[in-house]
This record gives sequence, structure tokens and C-alpha cells, in this order.
Amino acid sequence: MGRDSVIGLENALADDASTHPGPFDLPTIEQLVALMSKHDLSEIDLRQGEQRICLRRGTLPATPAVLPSIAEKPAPAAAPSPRAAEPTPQSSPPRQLIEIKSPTVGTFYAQEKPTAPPYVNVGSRVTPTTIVCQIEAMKIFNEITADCSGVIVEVCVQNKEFVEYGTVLFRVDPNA
Amino acid sequence: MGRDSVIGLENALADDASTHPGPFDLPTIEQLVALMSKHDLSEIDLRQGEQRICLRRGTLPATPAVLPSIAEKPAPAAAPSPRAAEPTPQSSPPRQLIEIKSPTVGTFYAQEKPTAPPYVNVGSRVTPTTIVCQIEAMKIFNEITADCSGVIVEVCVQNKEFVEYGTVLFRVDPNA
Amino acid sequence: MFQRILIANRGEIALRVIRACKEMGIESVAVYSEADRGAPYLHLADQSICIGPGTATESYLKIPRLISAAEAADVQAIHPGYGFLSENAHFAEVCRDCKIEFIGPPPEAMHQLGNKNQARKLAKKAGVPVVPGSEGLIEKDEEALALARAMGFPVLIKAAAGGGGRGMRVARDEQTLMSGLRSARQEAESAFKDGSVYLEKYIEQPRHVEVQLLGDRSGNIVHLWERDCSLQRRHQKLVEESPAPNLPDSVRKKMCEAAVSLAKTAGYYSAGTCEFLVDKQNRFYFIEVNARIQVEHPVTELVTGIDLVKAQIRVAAGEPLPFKQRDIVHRGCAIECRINAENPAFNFRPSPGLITRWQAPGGPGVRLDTHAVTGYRVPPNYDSLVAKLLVYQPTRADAIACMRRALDEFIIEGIHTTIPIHGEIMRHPAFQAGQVDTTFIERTWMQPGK
Amino acid sequence: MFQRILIANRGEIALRVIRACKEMGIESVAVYSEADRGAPYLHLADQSICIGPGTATESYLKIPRLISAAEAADVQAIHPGYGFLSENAHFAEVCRDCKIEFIGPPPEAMHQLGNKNQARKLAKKAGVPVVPGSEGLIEKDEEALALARAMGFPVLIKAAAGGGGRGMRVARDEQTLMSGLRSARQEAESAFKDGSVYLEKYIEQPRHVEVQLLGDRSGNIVHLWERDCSLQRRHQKLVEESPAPNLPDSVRKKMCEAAVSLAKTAGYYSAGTCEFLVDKQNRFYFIEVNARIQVEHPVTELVTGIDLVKAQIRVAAGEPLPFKQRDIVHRGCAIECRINAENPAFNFRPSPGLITRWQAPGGPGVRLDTHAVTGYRVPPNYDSLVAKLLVYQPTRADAIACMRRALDEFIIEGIHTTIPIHGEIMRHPAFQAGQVDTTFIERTWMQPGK
Repeated sequence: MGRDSVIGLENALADDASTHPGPFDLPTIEQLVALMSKHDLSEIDLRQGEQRICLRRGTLPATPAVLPSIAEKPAPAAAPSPRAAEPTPQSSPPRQLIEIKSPTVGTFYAQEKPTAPPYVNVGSRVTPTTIVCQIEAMKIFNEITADCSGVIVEVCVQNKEFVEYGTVLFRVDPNA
Repeated sequence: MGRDSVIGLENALADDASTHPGPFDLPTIEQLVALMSKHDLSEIDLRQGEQRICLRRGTLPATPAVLPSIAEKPAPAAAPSPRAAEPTPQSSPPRQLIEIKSPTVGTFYAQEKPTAPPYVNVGSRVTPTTIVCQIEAMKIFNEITADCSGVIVEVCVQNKEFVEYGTVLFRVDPNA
Repeated sequence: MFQRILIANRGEIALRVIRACKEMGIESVAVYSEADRGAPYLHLADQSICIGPGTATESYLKIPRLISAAEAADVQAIHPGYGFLSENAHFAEVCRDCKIEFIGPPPEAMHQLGNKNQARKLAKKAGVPVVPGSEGLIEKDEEALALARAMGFPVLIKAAAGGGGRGMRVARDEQTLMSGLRSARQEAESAFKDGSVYLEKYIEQPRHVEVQLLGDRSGNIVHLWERDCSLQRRHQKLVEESPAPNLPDSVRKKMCEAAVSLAKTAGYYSAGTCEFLVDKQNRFYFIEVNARIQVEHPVTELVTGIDLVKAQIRVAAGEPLPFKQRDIVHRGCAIECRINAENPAFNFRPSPGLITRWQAPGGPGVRLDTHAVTGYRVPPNYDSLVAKLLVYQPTRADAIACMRRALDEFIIEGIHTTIPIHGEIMRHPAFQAGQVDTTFIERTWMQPGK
Repeated sequence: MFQRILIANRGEIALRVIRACKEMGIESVAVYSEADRGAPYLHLADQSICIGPGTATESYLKIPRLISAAEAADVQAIHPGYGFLSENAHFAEVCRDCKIEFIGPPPEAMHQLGNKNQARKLAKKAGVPVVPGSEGLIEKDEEALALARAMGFPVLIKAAAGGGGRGMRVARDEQTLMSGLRSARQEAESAFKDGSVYLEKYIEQPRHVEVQLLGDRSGNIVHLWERDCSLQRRHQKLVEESPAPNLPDSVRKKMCEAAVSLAKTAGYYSAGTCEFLVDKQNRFYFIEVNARIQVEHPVTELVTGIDLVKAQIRVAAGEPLPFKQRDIVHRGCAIECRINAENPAFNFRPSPGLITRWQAPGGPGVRLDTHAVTGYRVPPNYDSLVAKLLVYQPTRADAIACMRRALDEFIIEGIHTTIPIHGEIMRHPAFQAGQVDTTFIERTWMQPGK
């Protein structure tokens, strides 16, 4: 019974071993240390072939760890809060900005005609009826309006770039 | 009880193995540690060939625990709400009973010959060498010994019933 | 050969075309609506482009967006799959105008065959039997009587402006014909403000048998034998098979030849299907031509060994068919079961949602065409087909046994599917005897109560 | 026909037999070791019985327990699958003594063919070419010289007591023959305390081609054409295909006829395989007969349309083969890739464990035989085969393209598999040209460093 679970664990580790036998990194140690203090561990001892991590906490005979660079870390148990807890930060814009998305599929044109200036630039103030660009599909040019009020803070696509449905064209700050 | 959660852990570990490669698998450690504090284990020491994971909690125990004993270990601390920990309550016998399982596949015979009385009944005291039944496979009758000491509290199969490998034949109370 | 193809479709047929492209060394460009965003099959395409919201009219049916995507991706051809724009002659013409090859028949043939009356005329011209009936409207009862006597009872009285069965009557003799004409005219008058009716031969409990056609641009048109698609529910096919059970070989041959001559008359090429009704006396009547690849095309692929989608692409690229009629041999028996996200226990109500477990059958004789996987969410926006389970065996009895076995292995959790009713069909004596018609499913399983 | 069959095996072949039984209306009884307890394929059997611990010698190889299970389940026959007891004549005899039909060849034939020397004699008797060599030991150098001249260089010097390549020398001319004899004798002497050696024709970079045989009890024995299994790693087949590429039709026919005559000489029936080595001049030499169904049997099922497992069962039940040699037509091209739970990046070390994701390929031309599903744990106790991925297409080029496509679709997570190396093989020019031999894998992919 207990034995079964060991087999499972062995597999898990054997799998790891075979997958990436690279060196271990400091974040790992940091999290191990965090685990130790959080759960009041007195010792963590991990090894694989040549590699070993040995960490001890609290009132224990401090035997030197095999890997000195790592051995320095544990003593003060200056456990930084586990980074693992944090969700990976999305490259999404701050919440207060409004996105103007492409309502169709086609080619983005910033100007009415090549000679003309762009409809809008970063800093331009727009109202819902402001034309911000044209999108050409099958030789037909569709004027796109802002449909919101504020100041353009970002132009997200290049002139004459192909845009899918829903591609973000501009970002607008409604509070600026 | 500890059994179920350990098995749960087993799956979780193999699972992590696939998703979190690396020589020392943090999810693995995290779950091991969680298990330790949950069941108040003082030590986990796992190794396979070159690989080893050793975790200790609280004040150092005198002797390092061997794994099979983990299941028995949580004597005092695991007493609180053991059933709560159990995801699926197995219909397994109370812990103190010993199961005598069929070591082979065949037909169970309670008596030496039809005219003879059963080798054992409920209440019979057995020692490791006591013959408790015969199992016939291909006309060959194998005498099965108790391999434990105590009192038969249950006869789990009918005479001449077909038994698979591992079928529980008898339950023995070693403390009676 | 094309370097890059855009697939103007979704789901299993999009994946089917992607697979053909991969095997032919052609790059595939998938398009998707927001309802299909992230669908697993999209990752198998070399490129995928979002063309609109879930509503088909704003995405998979939106020609300008498809063309824009095609031009942006710089494809040489578009495969329309089935449904959506696949039989839209206008779309085919737009493609042509944009110098993009439409992988399908010529627009002219699509126009002709798309119109029921023109198709019927074409069939007659090609000497293909059509359902007998009055050429125009019935003015006087005497005409109706004469015609009914000519083509024999029972006959069907239909309102010209009719629909949904209103102004429709079945007449089994001269008496009921007279009364039927009267009541039909009244009903039509009140329903559509138009009492004009016409007459048609009524075919009782017909079988639906169709012939697979394949042609190239140099006029080589062949048939790939027939498929029996009699098992339908509300005109939705559930089970298809080839060969058609209990169909005399002479009838089978005549039907296939009729289909070819119709296709030739229409100047047809690429893949297409000619649908017939077959009555109890094994007389067949032309219904319509489906000018596209069909859902059930794999049935024919299994019994002929010919890849129809690859053939479509080659023909569109101008290649001639690599075979003549005599080279096409029909071997063994193939059956397809359509696995739909529907709940047969509740009158086949759609059952979209998250598939929490998908365990597919396998082993000898099994082919599975599906875009679904564990964790895939079936969107409510489109048709409910999630998989086509096919078997191929030497005999029909073997095929039915194999299909039963495969259905038993198939585990889908999180949504309801048509798997249970397919299991019942495969075990039904009438089906096993090949004694079914287009009314069989309704007669056998549709409880109006549910 | 049998009412109930016990399957004395595990994994994909157990499932293969269960499927055959289901389609034939026969009840199946599965046996399993504790290492296989709860495996999904067991639920597809009508009954399953635990016969021992994970160790094969205590379960799948334990005859008394298998027989007890068979008697308890009251089966009329046992299918041994491949491996384990499948070629154990004693087991076949025990079954016979217990009035249980052994689904395989007659024990007498198994005895004869199981012994390499007897098989070699039998082959000679049947006029089947064997690898030339000294009948007995080489006493004097002159004999060796004469023999080598007779059969032509290069020759292989083998220690009679040899093994693991020790006491083995390749001689390419008379000089190296003399020196080779000396060193081989010395090495053998010191290694095995026995310096006696014999001589054999050395076949350089041979191809492995085998012929599928099928016979009934009334002496009708047919071949189902050949399979090329040259792609091996340490004698473990990785890829099998039919037909054998670049094999002259005359050679192919001769080889198939040779196999049949050998089978007839041995009084063989049921399914079996006759293995040959083919040298660069397309001369073929008998190696051995595998008196059982083989892992790669589906390759032949695809190109002939004949279900070999069902045929085995029918023959065991006393039925005659329903076809003669002339009825067996070879069509198209089939390829099988063995998907093993191994890590090719680490010298194919086994990679057992929990399969966390299993997403199988599908669509046209794909057959998948596997007992694995998402959540299945591959036990470390047995061979590492988790799936057999097969494709069937009109031409070899189509088949390779289809296999590439299918391999790309195949997603397995939690364990390592041989999928990556199969992808490389299918893209390798030498394989595409059909220019591979049994040393190809080692020469191309095995880095001694790892």
C-alpha cells in the first residue's frame, strides 16, 4: 500500500531526471526555504547523481552542505514570499484604457489618401463620431469611427497592415 | 486513511512530473511537505538509484523512518479527523485485522477431504504454520498456511469457490 | 499545384481539408469566428485568421471578409467545404474575379443545378427519370384526373405557394383526388391568398440513394458508386452506407450512369452528388444535385480507395483525373454514423458545451473524422456534428458488428450525443436486413411525447 | 464456433483479441496481473481475472494459474497473443490435455520450428535457402578456407559456445580468415573454456523481410504477402511496411512460395510468419518462423483486407479458410510505426508512468491500435509498446505523407515516446527511397555517447 505510492513517486522523479537533467536555480532554493519556514521544516535533503540540495533550519547540528553556494542561503531563513503564488503577469493594458478594435477583416489605412495626414495620432482627442482610420476589404474602404471619447494613447498597427476581425487598432484614455 | 491521501499524492506527483520538469520537482516537494504537516509526519525519505528526497519536520527523530511505515506512523496526531481525509472510504477491514489472501488462482477447499472437518473455523487460533485451506489448480492441491498468528474472525469464501490471485480468504485478529 | 489554400469553413470538414493539404505539401490557411477561437484543429493549419463574430452571416458567410483574408494570406485557392458558401455560385464567381481558384464545380453548373426547376429540366434532357407530375399548375379537375390516371395513384397535391405541408394532400384514388383538390385549394387560398395547386406522383416510404460523381476539366466524369442515406431524421442524415443494401445491380448501374449523363449535360466537374429517391419497386427518381463535397464522402473513400478531397484539389489545379470509370472498383462495405451533439432522449435537442472526456474507438476497420478532443467546447452557433465514425469491412454483416463494437468503445462525457441511438439502429433487425426507408427513424424512435 | 475465449496476454494485443471476439459474438475473458489491475481495456472484456503479481513469471507466464482461470471461466479456447507463452509448445500441449483449444499452430510444428537447428534442417528439406555455413564445427583451417572460398567472402566466424559477440570475427579475405580463426578460438577459449568455432556466410547490411502465413487444418496454407521490417533497433522492430520497397516481384513471389512450402513441410496451420534476410543482391535466406500472431500483423490486414485474428480463431474452431491463394490480392501500401514508452533522446530508456494527455490522430487512412487512454499508467513491468499507428494509402509516397501527418497530430504527455524518431524516419531521404537495412537506425541515430 505505502509501497505503491513510492513507485508512483519514483516514476515521477525518474521522469524528471530523464526530461531535463539541468542544474537547479536560485528560485528553487528560495521556494524551498519558504516551504521550510512555512511548514516548520528542520531539513530538506535532495540529491540526484552528482547534484544535491541540503537545507536545514532551526536548532540543529549545522553540518556543511555539499554545495556551498547554496548552503549560505538557508541559515537566516530570510524566506521571500513564494513567487510561484503570483499569476504570470499578462502583457495586457492597464484597465482604464479603451480599445478600438477592427470591426472587419482587411487592410488598415491611417490616412484618407497617401498625401493626407493620418486621421489621428497619439495625443489626438476623439469623440464617438471621429473617424480614426479606414479598412479596405475587396477594394472597398470602410471608415472606422472611434465609438468612444478620450485621447489616443497608442496606435497599435502599422499603416497598410492586414488586420483580422477584432484586432486592436488604437488604445484610448477616456479620462485624459 | 493515510493510504488514500498517499495514493492521491502518487497521481499528483506523476502528473507534475509531466508538467513541471526539472531535477528537483517543486510541486512534488510542496505536496510531500503538505502531506507531512497534514499527517504530522516527522520525516519522508525517498530514493531511487541516484535520486533521493529526504524531508524532516520538527525535532529530529532518533531513527530515520523507512517508507512502508508511513502508513502506520500517524498514530497520535493523525487520530483527529482521519475519515475526513479519506476521499473514498474503502470497505477495507479495521486496521488491526490481518488478511490471509490467496497466493494463487484456483478452487478453494476448506477441508482436506469431503468427509473431514474444515481446517479452520471462526474462532480457530492459528500460527504461521497452521494449514487453513487448500487451493486446487490443475488437479494439484496446494496447502495454504496462515503465515500469521491470531484468531480467525472471518472466513471470506465459500467451500469450492473459485478464487483469484489476492482474494481475501480469511481475516485474523492478531491481538485476540 | 497550389502553394497555399484557404479553407472557408470550420469543424471537422476544415480539419479534413487541412489534413489533405498537409499530405499534399500544400500550406493551409484556416479562418475562424470568435465562437471557434482556440479550437484545436486551428493549430494544425499553417495560419489561421479571425474573420468575425460567432454569427455565421458575419463570419463564415461573409464573402468580403473571406476574400480579404484570402488576399492577405496570398492563397491561390479556396476550399468551401460543405454548407456555408459551398454551393453559392456568386461566391465562386467572386473568387474567380479575384483570381482565386474556387475548389468546386464551375459557377455555371452551380447556377443551373441550384435551381430546382432548371435541374429538373436538365435531368429530363439527360434522360434521367424525375418524379412524375404536372408540368405547370392544375387548372381543371379533369386535367388532374387524367394526369393521376396517367402516372397512377397515389398522387400528391401541392400548393404552388405552399410550404410546411400546408395545402398538401395525398390522394389514393379518384374520389380522394377530387376532395383533396378542393380542400387543398381552400387551405392554400386562406393560407397564402393563392389557391393554385399542382400534382406530383407520391412515392411512399422511399429510400434515399445518391451517386458520388467526380469530374475533371477535360470532360472525364466518373461515378464512384452509390451511398444509401435512407436513415434520416427530419431530412438530416444519420447513417450512410455503401453499397446500398438489396439494390439490384442492374438498377445500381443504371442509376450511376444516369448521374454521370446528367453531370455531363450540366458541364460539371470536381466532386458532386446526384440524389435519387428509390421506390418499393426499385424505380429511381432524380431529386437534386449537391454541387460540393458531402459530409458522408468518407463512405465512398473507403469502398473505392480514392481520396475525394485530394481529387477536388487536383482537379481545381487543372490536373486530369488519374483514372477512368473502369479503374474504379467498389470493394467491401462501409458505414458511417454521424455523432451529433444532440440528446436523442429529448427529441434530439442540441447539446453543446464542454467535452470533459473524449475516448475514441480504434482498432481494425475503424476510421474517425473529428475536430473534437477532451476539453473542446462545442459552440452552440453551428451544426451539431462532432464526429463521423466509419467502419470498413468485407461484408455488411461484418461492418455492422464492427460499428456496434466501435460505438460501445466510444466514451464522450460533458455533452449528449447520438451514440445511443446509433447503437439501437445497428441492433435493429430492420436495419440489419437492409429494410429501411427515409421514414424509418421517425416511425421507430420519434415519440411525439418527448 | 467457440462461446468463450480466454486471452492469456495483456495490453494492445489483449484488446485486439477482445475486439475480434466482440465482432464475432464470442465472450472474452481477460486475465491480468496486479500491475495491470484497472487497465481500461479490461472493462471491454466480458470478464477479467487477476492471476498474479506484476512479475510475468508469476502471472502471464504461470501456466497453472492461466489454466485454472480458463477452467473456472469455462472457456473453450485460449488465445496467447504474442510474447509470453505464445510460442511455448508445452503450454499448447497443456491446453490440449485440458480439452482447451490453443489458438495457434499445432504443438508438433511449434517444437520443430522452435529449435533453430531443426528449423534450419526443415527449411533445407523444403528447399528454402538458409544462410550458408559449416554444417558442424571447423576442425582444421583448411576446411574453413575451402568453405569460405565455396560460399565467398565475407564470412563470419562464430564461437560454438559464443554469445554477445564474443568469439565472433568477420573475415573479408583469406588472410583475415586465418588470423580471425586464431583470435576467435583464443577469445572463445578464454571466455567459454571452449575454443570450437564454426563458419557462416556474413550478410552485410541485410534487409529483414518476412512472409505472413495462414493455414487451416485441412492443409490449405496460403501466404498473405510480405512485410519489410528492416527498421530495427537492437533487433526491436520500429517500423514495418508492405509491400517491401524495391523488392523485385520475382524475388517476392519466390520468397512467399518458399515460406508456404516450409509451412507445409512442418505441417503448420493457424497464423505464422517466416522471416528472411535479404542481401544487397536480393538473395534471401531463411532465419526463423514465428509461430504466432505478430505485433505488426495489422500491416498485412490493411493491404489484404483479411482479419488475421478472426481467421486464427476460425481455424482453431476447425473452420476451413474461406479463400484460396489466388483470392488474396495485395493492394496499396501500409506502414506501421511502433509507439513505445521510451525516450529516444536518452538511448531509448523506458519511460513508464502516468499518461496525462492522450490525443490520437485520425482521419483518412489512419488506424490506431492501442490500449492507452488519458489517465492510463504505463506499468514498468512489461514491454514498452503503447500504440501501433498505421496508415493505408494507394502508394508508398502517400503512405509516408499520411504517416508524417498523423505523427504530427499525435499528442502524448506524461511519458516519453518514440514519436519524435518516427517523425525523423519518415522525413529521412534513405527511408523515403526505400534504401534502408537492419543497421540503419543504429548507424543513423544511436549516439554511443548517450
